Amino acid sequence: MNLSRRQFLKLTTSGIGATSLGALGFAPDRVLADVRNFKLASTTQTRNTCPYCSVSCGVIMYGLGDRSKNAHLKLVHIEGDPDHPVNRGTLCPKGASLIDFVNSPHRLKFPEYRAPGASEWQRVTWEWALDRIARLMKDDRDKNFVAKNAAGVTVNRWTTVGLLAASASSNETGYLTHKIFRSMGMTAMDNQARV
Amino acid sequence: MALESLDIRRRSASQTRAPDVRKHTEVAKLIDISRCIGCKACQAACMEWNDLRDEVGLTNGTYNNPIELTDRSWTVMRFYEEELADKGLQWLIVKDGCLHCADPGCLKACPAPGAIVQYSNGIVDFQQDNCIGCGYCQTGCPFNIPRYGVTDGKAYKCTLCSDRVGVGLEPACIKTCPTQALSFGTKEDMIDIANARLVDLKERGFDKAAVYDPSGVGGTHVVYVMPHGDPALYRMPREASISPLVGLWRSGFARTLGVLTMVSVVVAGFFHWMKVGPVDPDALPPREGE
Amino acid sequence: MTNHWADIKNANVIVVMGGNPAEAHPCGFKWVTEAKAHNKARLIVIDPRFTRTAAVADQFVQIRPGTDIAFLGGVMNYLLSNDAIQHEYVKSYTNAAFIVRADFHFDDGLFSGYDEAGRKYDKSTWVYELGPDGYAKVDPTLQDPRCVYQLLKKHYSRYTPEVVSSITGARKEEFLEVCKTIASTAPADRTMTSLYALGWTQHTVGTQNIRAMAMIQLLLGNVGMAGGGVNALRGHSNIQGLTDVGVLSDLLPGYLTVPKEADKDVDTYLAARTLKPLRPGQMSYWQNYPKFFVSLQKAWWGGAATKDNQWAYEYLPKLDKVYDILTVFELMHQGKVNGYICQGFNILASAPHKAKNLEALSKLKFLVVIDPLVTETSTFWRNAGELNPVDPAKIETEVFRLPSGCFAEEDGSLTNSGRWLQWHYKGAEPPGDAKTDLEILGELFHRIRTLYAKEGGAFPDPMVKLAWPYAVASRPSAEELAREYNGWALADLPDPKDKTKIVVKRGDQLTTFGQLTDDGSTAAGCWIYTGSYTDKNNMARRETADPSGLGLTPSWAWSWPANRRVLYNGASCDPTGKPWDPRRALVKWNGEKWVGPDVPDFKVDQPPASESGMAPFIMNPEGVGRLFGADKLTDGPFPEHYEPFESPLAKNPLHERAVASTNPAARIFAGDKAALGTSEKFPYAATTYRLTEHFHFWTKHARIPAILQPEQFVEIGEALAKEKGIRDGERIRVRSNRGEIVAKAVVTKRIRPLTVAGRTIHTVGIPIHWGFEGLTKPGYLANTLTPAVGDANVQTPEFKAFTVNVEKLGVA
Amino acid sequence: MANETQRSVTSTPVGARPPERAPRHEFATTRPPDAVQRYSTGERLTHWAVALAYTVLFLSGLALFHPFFYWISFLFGTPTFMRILHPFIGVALGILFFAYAARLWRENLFSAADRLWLRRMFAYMNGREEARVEGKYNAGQKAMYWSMIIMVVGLLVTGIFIWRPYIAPAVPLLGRRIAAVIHVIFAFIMFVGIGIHIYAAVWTRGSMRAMTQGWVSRRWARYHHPGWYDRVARKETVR
Repeated sequence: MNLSRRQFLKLTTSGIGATSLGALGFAPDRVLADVRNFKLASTTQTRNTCPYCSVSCGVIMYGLGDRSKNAHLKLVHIEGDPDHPVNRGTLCPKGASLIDFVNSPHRLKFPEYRAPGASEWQRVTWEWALDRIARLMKDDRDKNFVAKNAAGVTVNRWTTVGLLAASASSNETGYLTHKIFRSMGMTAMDNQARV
Repeated sequence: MALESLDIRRRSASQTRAPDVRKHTEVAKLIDISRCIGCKACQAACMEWNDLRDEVGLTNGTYNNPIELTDRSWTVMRFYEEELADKGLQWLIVKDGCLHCADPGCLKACPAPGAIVQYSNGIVDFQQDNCIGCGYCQTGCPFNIPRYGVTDGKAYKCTLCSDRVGVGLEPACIKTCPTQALSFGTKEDMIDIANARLVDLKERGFDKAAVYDPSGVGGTHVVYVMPHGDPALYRMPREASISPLVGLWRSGFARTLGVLTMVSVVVAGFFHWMKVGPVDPDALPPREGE
Repeated sequence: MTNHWADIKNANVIVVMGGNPAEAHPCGFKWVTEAKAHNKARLIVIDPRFTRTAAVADQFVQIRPGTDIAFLGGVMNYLLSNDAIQHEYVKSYTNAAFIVRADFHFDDGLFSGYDEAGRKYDKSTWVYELGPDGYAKVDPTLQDPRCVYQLLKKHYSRYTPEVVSSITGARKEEFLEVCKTIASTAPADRTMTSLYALGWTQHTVGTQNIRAMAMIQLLLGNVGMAGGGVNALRGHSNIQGLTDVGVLSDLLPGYLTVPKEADKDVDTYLAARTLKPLRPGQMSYWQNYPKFFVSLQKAWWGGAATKDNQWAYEYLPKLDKVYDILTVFELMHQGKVNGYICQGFNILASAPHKAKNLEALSKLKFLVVIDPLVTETSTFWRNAGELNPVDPAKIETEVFRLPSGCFAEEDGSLTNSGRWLQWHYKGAEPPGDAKTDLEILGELFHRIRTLYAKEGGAFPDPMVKLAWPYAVASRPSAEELAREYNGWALADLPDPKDKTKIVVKRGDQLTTFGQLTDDGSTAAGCWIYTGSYTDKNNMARRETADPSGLGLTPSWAWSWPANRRVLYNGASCDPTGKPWDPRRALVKWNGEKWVGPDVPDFKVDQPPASESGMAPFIMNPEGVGRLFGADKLTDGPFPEHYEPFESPLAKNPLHERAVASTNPAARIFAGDKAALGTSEKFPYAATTYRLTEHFHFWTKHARIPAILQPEQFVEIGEALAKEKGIRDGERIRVRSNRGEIVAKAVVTKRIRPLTVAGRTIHTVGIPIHWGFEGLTKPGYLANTLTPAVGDANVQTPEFKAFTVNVEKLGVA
Repeated sequence: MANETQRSVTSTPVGARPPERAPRHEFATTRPPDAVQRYSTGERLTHWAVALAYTVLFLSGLALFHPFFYWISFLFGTPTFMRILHPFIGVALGILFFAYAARLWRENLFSAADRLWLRRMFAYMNGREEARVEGKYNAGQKAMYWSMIIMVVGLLVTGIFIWRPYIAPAVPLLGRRIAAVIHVIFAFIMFVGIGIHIYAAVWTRGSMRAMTQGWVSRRWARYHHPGWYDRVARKETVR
């Protein structure tokens, strides 16, 4: 092929032109929009129940990771369980933002102790905290346990240490709580139902 | 005919049509104000799904919070106490947010190609990657919806959860609504449901109940059932349409006229040159006294 | 709930009073919307405020806080004087025909037997006239002046529309409109459901508020019906479950009760609780009490509970009084409580009278807080300026804060207010070093038990011998505990009809509480939960089928008792066993046995009332619903209007007697009485409540709810605001005799001034959700204002009606 | 020496050299010795700064106006940067333009003679002789001057109204809508004006040089602006 110098220049300039036009955005419009990635694509799903009011809506929790050993499962999203006969997938504003409770910056992460008169928490170990609580409880019970009342009737009660049970802990926790503390003879035991 | 189609029908600042030979079913969100309890679950679900967290603000003496739409609050509930002559005290609760107009003013006003798209199913979506933050969508919108990111300067609004709809799920607000004040489906079905609601409302004495689907913007893909009928009570425009000012400036006609003006200046100059040629006193023979 | 959430859709009329489900239970409220949409149901809201529930109501009536009984008494008067009752139901299924003892009377606010010094009643006259056969006398014609029906009519004849309007502030026409709508459900094919929550319970007349509605529902024949019932919405996710497993001072699991000092041995204890039928042919289910009790003792103490040691009866404490929260805080305030364990309960904010709570907690030697979140209780010693003005240096309490996992980080079940036990699964690990509640309990108990085993001490047996059949002693699993409360056979259980057959093999899980025995051959930790965990975990079932279309979904989770979805459903049939309304057929008698989509609340092979004389309220010894409450409550067999302990009125308009102005049987401690304010200094009625955006003191730690409702406010009506020159968003100070809070004002049309006893009364609304911890803007704990006096029967504090004064502070 | 003479009559203190510098005439230049100084270096610099700013504004405005020209935005790096840049350049143009225009207003006041010029303008454009111009600027240039002032003020004000994120949020929507429309209309009028301006400069040979190098030939001066030339020649202050 014989190209005159003039022809050659023409070709190359148009080539350059085409390339730079492409760079300048003259390329054909992209037809597809960039939709945000569907964020639940490979999450782990777990069924649970909303812990707030007593409607007890079913929820599905979506966790990052596939439960493999090295993946630390972190919940990233919670939404209503569409199968649940009461909420049918719906959630109220509190339920719809459950993830912010689970991942709240105010979640407690380690045991703490506040000494008498102190104005700060100090971080302690579970061992230390539980040992000390057990000791305080036993000492108080040993000291204040009422085996018989004034009339001589066996009453076996302990009234000087009290317990408030949660309103959102499971039946199993509630049952175990009751079993444990009633076995100590505790009477000052209540839950949020009273309030 | 899939509802989840994200094929593009319209694209901002684009000259030629996107391929749209396929016909797609249009979707719509129905907001039935008569069933709304103002619980703000939709707001919460919207923030949760879209990973938005607005400022913890202040209260202004109403239940509105956040007080206004923001770049991180794509929907808010507005509360109005109205003493109506025939109905007594009414607490009107309006879910504010994008109406996904069939003829979107934002898209019309947007100068950045592909920053605003309208999918075949009717959803109008902002593509922040393409957004240049000019603010024109705000002037284009008849409902004052788009808001700008404080940090990134990009425009944001309700996407109707296009990412969820794209995989066949309903938007987050729809799913969460406890009282079915929100529903989602084809526009046709939503209009049918809305009309059925009017029958029930009229039976309960809401004689003026009406469906809000403003034709000025070609209808919307968010449709309201208004038990008291008059949109003004709910602080919505009675006649919603793209401002003629915006039309004036962003229409194809105006654009063409602008370009033609420019071209004609160039052409006129060219022809004048050809006809008259340049004036060059230096080319004149020297005059006396020079 | 007698019924359940989805059942609300079956109602024709829904009365929301003492609750605000659109805000506090939005997803349950869905079923109200459904009833309206598909059943043309009418929603009536009666409340001191125009709430978000009222926003979608067909009828709304504003009343003064604490006047519910006046309103409901007026409704009863309307129903009785207009004869708008379900006659056959009332005759057959209520105690309308029962004859009351002749010396029972009511006079100027007091029932017979009042002891003013002790502030309590001798209830011996509040009983039925018994015949020589030991059964209660009845007059089926309802004509006897001593029959319940006539007494009822007489009692409520005083509650005329004018009186109702004058006490409650409701407009007379509005009240009558509501009566008309309620009366429309008297026909057998129409039902009304009542939805209430803490708006009724948190009063000194809380129990009677609920009773008043229960009586209306009995008169209308709506109890036991689909779309009927008296439905406690309940405030917390597992408040039902924790009550079911009995974590209350005076309860044992399954509504068994803790022995009192008078119950000197197990026989005395059981005899007082094994109720004999009051009518011939009647079944009284509590006759099985010994079976439930012995099975519980076997679950708790296993082999250590034997017939010979009275089933370890001595291992249980005996009560000298009920140690409810108000009592415990009073004792704590007196320095008589040394240690306190808060297992996820923000008591500083939840018990009334914050200043007193602060002083009380400061007197503790140690406080243990187990919680997933920061609570004000755990930091009660922290100085937060005006919001918590304390000096940490002066507080000698040792405080332990133990981080627990939350719902998402554990397996287990929760019981909703519809009595469904639903199993949930762990989806993540607790953050940091946090441990699950079961782990914390297991570890703590393991230590205490070891200490007792090693050192001995005061009566170690109940702890040392506590049955502990868990694979990992320091960490019982949720499944193990669920199996335990469900119960298992300790020996082969023969079929009672054919002793050669074995129904349950030794070691197998029980399937129904009907299998429980009182001879120690069964163990079950909570009899009403028997059936929840059989050979499989029934609480985890998730079949959505609803064959009846009534929303029963019988194979979704498991509901107590016996997976029954509607309590008293035997009453949904007429005395011949035919459903009152075939569209609402829950059960029916097919000639041989009871069948139907729900589990019959009746002896399954027992013919209906017309043949056998057995009436459907089998938990009552009389077999019928109680219009006359007999001696079951401390403050009277009929609900009577008493003013709140703090009332804007100096005197109860119904009674002349001063002692009968407020509930004469309600207990109040001297210090708490002294802390009550007068109507002159605190002229405005006040009430506290939740908002939909928040859950108690909990979601203020969650970002989104904090965004949705960020800052503390108080609601006042436009009239009061105008009087005080207060505008929207301005800061105001709200004072009661116990303290003051400062908050922004929401000036609203939704609280109008009421005309009460000829005076204008303003109401002040105080949402509760703020505190000095949280992601929301810091605020005051609302209980800074509330009085420490509780319901006469269950001591629920009167958070819903007290008095305050309001002053303007201006723009912040 | 004519050059030196001419220098001294132009009112350009900017162009004044310190006396100790070497004399200019030894420098080889295309400038004829008898050239007339029309625009000082300062004027020319300002003019071209304004012109550059205008070019940037025009191109970026064009890119925002019509999608066909959106590719221009990539010349600025990214469209977003272009959008951010545009209003800043606009303000810069405003400052430069007014600094420039403030010194010229007297020379652009219309005089009686301008009427004749305007009447004969089209004839002139068609190749007839130009009516005599008395001042430094002819009536067409004066009209351009005043229209540019209106356009720049208009564009600046409306532009500021729609300036995100600084000003626009405080302007009501209607105001922003009106501002946007006016901005566009003015931009086109301005384009037409600038187009005429550029074409006129090209058409009247020597004008470009005047604005690039500052001088015009005597003939040019005498032909186009005889009044001005006379006064320059008479060393009068030119107004």
